[in-house]
Amino acid sequence: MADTISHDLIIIGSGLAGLRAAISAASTHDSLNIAVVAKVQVMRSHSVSAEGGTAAVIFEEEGDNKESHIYDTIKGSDFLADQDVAELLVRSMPFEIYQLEHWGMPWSRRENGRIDQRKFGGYSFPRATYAQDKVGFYEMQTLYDTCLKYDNIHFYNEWFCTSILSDAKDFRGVTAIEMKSGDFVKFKAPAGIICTGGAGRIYSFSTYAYSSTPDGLDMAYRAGLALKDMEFVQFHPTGILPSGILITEGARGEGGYLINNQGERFMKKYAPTKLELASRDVVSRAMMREIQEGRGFKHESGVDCLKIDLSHLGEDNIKKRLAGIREIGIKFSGIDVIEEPIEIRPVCHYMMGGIHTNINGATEMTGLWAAGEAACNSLHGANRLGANSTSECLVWGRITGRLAAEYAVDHPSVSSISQHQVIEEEKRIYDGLFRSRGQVNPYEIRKELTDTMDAKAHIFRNEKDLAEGLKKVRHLKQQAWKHVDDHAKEYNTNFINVMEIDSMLRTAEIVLAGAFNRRESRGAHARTDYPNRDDINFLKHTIGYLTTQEPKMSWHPVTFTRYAPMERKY
Amino acid sequence: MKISNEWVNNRENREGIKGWLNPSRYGWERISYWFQRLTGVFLLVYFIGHVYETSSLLRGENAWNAMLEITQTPGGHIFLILVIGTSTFHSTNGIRLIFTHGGKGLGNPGRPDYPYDAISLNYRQRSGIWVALILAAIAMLYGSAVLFSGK
Amino acid sequence: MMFKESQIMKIHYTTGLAALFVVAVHIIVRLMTPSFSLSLLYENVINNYHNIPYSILLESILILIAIHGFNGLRIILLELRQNKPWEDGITIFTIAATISIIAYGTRTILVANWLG
Amino acid sequence: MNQIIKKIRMLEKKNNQKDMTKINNTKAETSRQMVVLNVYRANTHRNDLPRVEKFQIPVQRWMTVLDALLFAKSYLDSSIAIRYSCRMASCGSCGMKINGVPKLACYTKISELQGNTITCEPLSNFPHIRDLVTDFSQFFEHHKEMAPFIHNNNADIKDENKLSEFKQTPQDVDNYLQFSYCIKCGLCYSACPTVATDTKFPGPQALSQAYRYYADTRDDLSNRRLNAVDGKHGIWRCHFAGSCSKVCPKGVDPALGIQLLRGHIMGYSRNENKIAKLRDPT
Ligand SMILES: Cc1cc2nc3c(=O)[nH]c(=O)nc-3n(C[C@H](O)[C@H](O)[C@H](O)COP(=O)(O)OP(=O)(O)OC[C@H]3O[C@@H](n4cnc5c(N)ncnc54)[C@H](O)[C@@H]3O)c2cc1C
Ligand code: HEM
Ligand code: SF4
Ligand code: F3S
Ligand code: FES
Repeated sequence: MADTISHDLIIIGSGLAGLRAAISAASTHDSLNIAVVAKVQVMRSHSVSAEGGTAAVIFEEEGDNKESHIYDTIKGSDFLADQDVAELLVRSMPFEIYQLEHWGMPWSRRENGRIDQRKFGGYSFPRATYAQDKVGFYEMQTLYDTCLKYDNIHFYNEWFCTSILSDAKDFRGVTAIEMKSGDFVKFKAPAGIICTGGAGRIYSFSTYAYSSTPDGLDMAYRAGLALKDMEFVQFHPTGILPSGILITEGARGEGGYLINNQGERFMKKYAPTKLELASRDVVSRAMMREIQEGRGFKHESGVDCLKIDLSHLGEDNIKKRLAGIREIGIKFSGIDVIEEPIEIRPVCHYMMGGIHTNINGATEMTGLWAAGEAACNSLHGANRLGANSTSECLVWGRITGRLAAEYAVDHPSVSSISQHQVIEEEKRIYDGLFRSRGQVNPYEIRKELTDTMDAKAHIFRNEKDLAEGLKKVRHLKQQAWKHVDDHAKEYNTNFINVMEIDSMLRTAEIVLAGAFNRRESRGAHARTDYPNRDDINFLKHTIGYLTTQEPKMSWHPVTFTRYAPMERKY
Repeated sequence: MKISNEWVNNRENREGIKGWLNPSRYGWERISYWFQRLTGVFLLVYFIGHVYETSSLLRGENAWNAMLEITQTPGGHIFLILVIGTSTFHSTNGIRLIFTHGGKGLGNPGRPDYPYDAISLNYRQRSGIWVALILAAIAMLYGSAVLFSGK
Repeated sequence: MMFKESQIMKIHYTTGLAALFVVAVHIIVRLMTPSFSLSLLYENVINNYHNIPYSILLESILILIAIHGFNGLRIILLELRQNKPWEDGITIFTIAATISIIAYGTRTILVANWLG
Repeated sequence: MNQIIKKIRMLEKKNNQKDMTKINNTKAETSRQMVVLNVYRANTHRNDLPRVEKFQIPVQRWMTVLDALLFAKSYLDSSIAIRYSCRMASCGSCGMKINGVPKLACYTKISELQGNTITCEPLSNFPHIRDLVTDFSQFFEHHKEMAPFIHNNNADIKDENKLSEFKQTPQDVDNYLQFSYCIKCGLCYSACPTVATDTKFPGPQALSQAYRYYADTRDDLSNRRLNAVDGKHGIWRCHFAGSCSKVCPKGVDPALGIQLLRGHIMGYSRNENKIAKLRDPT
């Protein structure tokens, strides 16, 4: 029988959200015994790849104001954001910037010693706080290092969580596999926070780390929790070919041009005032139009693309503010952005949807919270603004960390966990996957799945594609692919991959189902067969629950405070 | 926590002495490190031998001359030339190291540009190592001139 | 602990530099004697020892190099293996070896000085 | 707009003329169709005897060693154990010895390597787990021993209504910024000759982090940081072999950090009062 590890609070995932939550919980109560469990070594989470900036209003004396940040966020979301949530983000953010600064964050500075900010898409004021172009990396490092100050935070490096244990609707813990030894164990805790990040690896061409698979979302989904707004997948305008590695929006924030094969800054046709700095959905759609209308370049890998030109920014500026981009260009594309434009193409970048939570990050399960990209507290609505996501991770990391810590103090010991659930889970993963006898190579299935998503649920969608996509995914689920070739216990990444693929299939299905049901175009979700926004029928969130058959879909209202929906123009 | 820590520790996988003895993969500073160590130990051995050698003075002229015999052979000469060379290298390079170990002559930290060539491994260090090697060679040439002609 | 490692290393560097200096003087003195092989004659050598400043020079070379050299050896041995008996052993060995070689060399200098 | 067209045309021409092997201006590239990938295989827990397995990998110009390994894992032998995540040299997962030298797999293009065989082995100086995967616990422990965080009574903001930052000019930042590039990939630790035998030596990564926080004007632990590394197996066991800086993929230059920190211990470099001031909140 699986060993049990007890903690007061267990945080699953160690990205920005997870680490921020850990610090927040640890400083709420120093007697709390906190576990941070992640399937990678904790400081290697996907958040290290974030490049461009973190949004916050800190220069009110220079004309910025919180009201404007709130409105920009809501407008960016195509009015699907919960407005009280956007307000909470904006009001909490300045604190986070300064707190990180006090913990050692190397923010880029102005000559007078103050923190600097840069322009970002969709904002009416330059408010992306940055540290060169390695913002996420430095934030992760600062938070990780600060965590080391607290003796009551225990890191579990490379422990893969497989399921949530619950008692009726109360959180009890999780089951996990220690990758190093292959042992299956259960974690027992009265409180938990899911911070497992995004799921962008369900697309082939994606900016995400390989570890960004939806197993965290799927865990919640299997535990009976709802996934919300999953059809909203953000495509970032500038990913390099063929790897999909990101060129940050900061590159356009600093003044980069997008050009087509006529050498034209085509964005002036689509967003005359903001040009390249319109919100991402707008820019990505414009780019796909250009490509579809034959004004794209051909990359040597055979894919159509456009280019981003930074050469006019000057060597000094690039080396100082976009050094990482230059490095990526030279290394992965063979192009020095100081000298010539670099080939780029819209690329899967962010999941607006996630585990359904309320404004405080609480899920439908008592004792369980969710924060960061895995959660959908409806901050981003139908489209996230760049630099708002790291902000979200920080703010809700802090909020959920504190709330979960307080809850854990009030509910010290957990009554025993249901053995039945543990045995069921063991059956699911060991009998169902590990010892299963499929013939099809799971990696082929993964490739087919991600290619299907790229083809059928990309920037422009339509009923036919989505229906075909759904059919294809359901077909893939049925295929005899479930098996693990690697029979060793220790560090079995093959087994982990197969569990990830299992979760990817279920998550892809709900993305497609949500997109199929939403017969309108809103934010990142653009239906060619329903090109307009339809506030009468669809100004509401999609909700999906797992059933043994198809996902059960329903709707959830949007919270409004002060801002009435209106047409979006950039 | 203590689920499976014991077994991994039983194989440290340290490179061990091999790591000291194979300086070829990492550039000149690594070779300098290896050479400084080698010459240091060599000189220490020589030094102990030398103190013993001089002590033969006390056992009278014959003992002294017997000792001298050993060094007056071609083999002994080559050994002495090696001592001259190694001590020259060790001292010259040693002076460079005394500076660099205190961070002098390395340059200031800043924002390295891709491709990142470490500034601490700059031309000054490399020329320092070369100077030490060349001085050692000159000293050895001079030494052999004296030794092999002095007879 | 008696010394901080930084203090030991400062001693290491100073003894190294000082040794270089005195060895240089030693060699220059040697070079001033007419011929190399002549300088090694028993009488000449013994005579040198009668020269008090020169004996002091030799003694300081002895002390400096002994300290520097055995501390160097200590460093290497410390890096080789890490456990308490070994490390304590090294400390004792280093001190003992330094003292003995100094004592042994000093004996030569003193006795040679006294030798006719 | 015409200017841009001209520029692009010009560049395209230039590109076409460029020899394919010269596209990467830092290192010569070689192009081939197939390479042989030698992968070190062993499961230390099972006491497996180490063996080397060969895989034939079709290559494309942009392929990295990580791509090649993942190709092998997906289609040739799915039991290869390997650690990876970001594939863009920012997470630090994929350190391994490639042709004998510690490198990041995702940051080493096949075209940069000479010859038709590529050999991948686990990092040395880390306890081995399986195949290319090693155990980083001790390495992280060393990092933690350096107290790698800002120590300052004002580090936690107490009055949320009076928000303000410590003032640091860009020059102040540059003093430590380089050392905070570190992605904890462990390549330096694997290359250092002292780490090869000294199990208590913190290693270049940890020591350079000690300098990173020492040099940060927001930190007030100054002398205590110096004393903390001044032990028998501390900073003095670095002999400036420089291998750490040689292999570091991120330009951290740990050797520089270590020597600078030592300069402060020896008193070569003055430790003037450097604590940054909080800006007056307005
Ligand atoms: C290339 C790129 C650049 C970006 N740039 C910006 C930017 O400039 N500004 C901005 O605001 N946002 C940016 N974003 C978005 C932002 O980085 C992410 O949304 C954010 O980092 C997500 O953080 P997180 O803490 O929610 O999750 P992550 O950092 O993704 O962490 C997820 C964690 O969960 C763990 N985990 C997952 N599954 C399991 C499991 N089954 N068991 C155990 N652990 C598990 C993982 O190991 C990991 O530790 C960018 C995103 C990308 C892809
Ligand atoms: C002539 C007699 C000398 C002997 C027997 C001797 C011996 C040694 C030994 C055994 C080492 C250890 C090697 C190591 O740590 O890697 C060493 C290191 C060193 N020596 Fe010498 N040495 C001598 C002269 C000198 C001189 C004249 C100098 C300088 C002017 C010098 C400077 C150094 C330095 C800087 C080190 C390096 C210490 C380190 O790497 O931490 N030595 N020496
Ligand atoms: S200093 Fe460089 S080589 Fe060492 S761990 Fe950090 S990034 Fe890696
Ligand atoms: S390789 Fe090791 S010896 Fe010093 S300079 Fe780097 S830490
Ligand atoms: S995979 Fe992240 S550094 Fe290579």
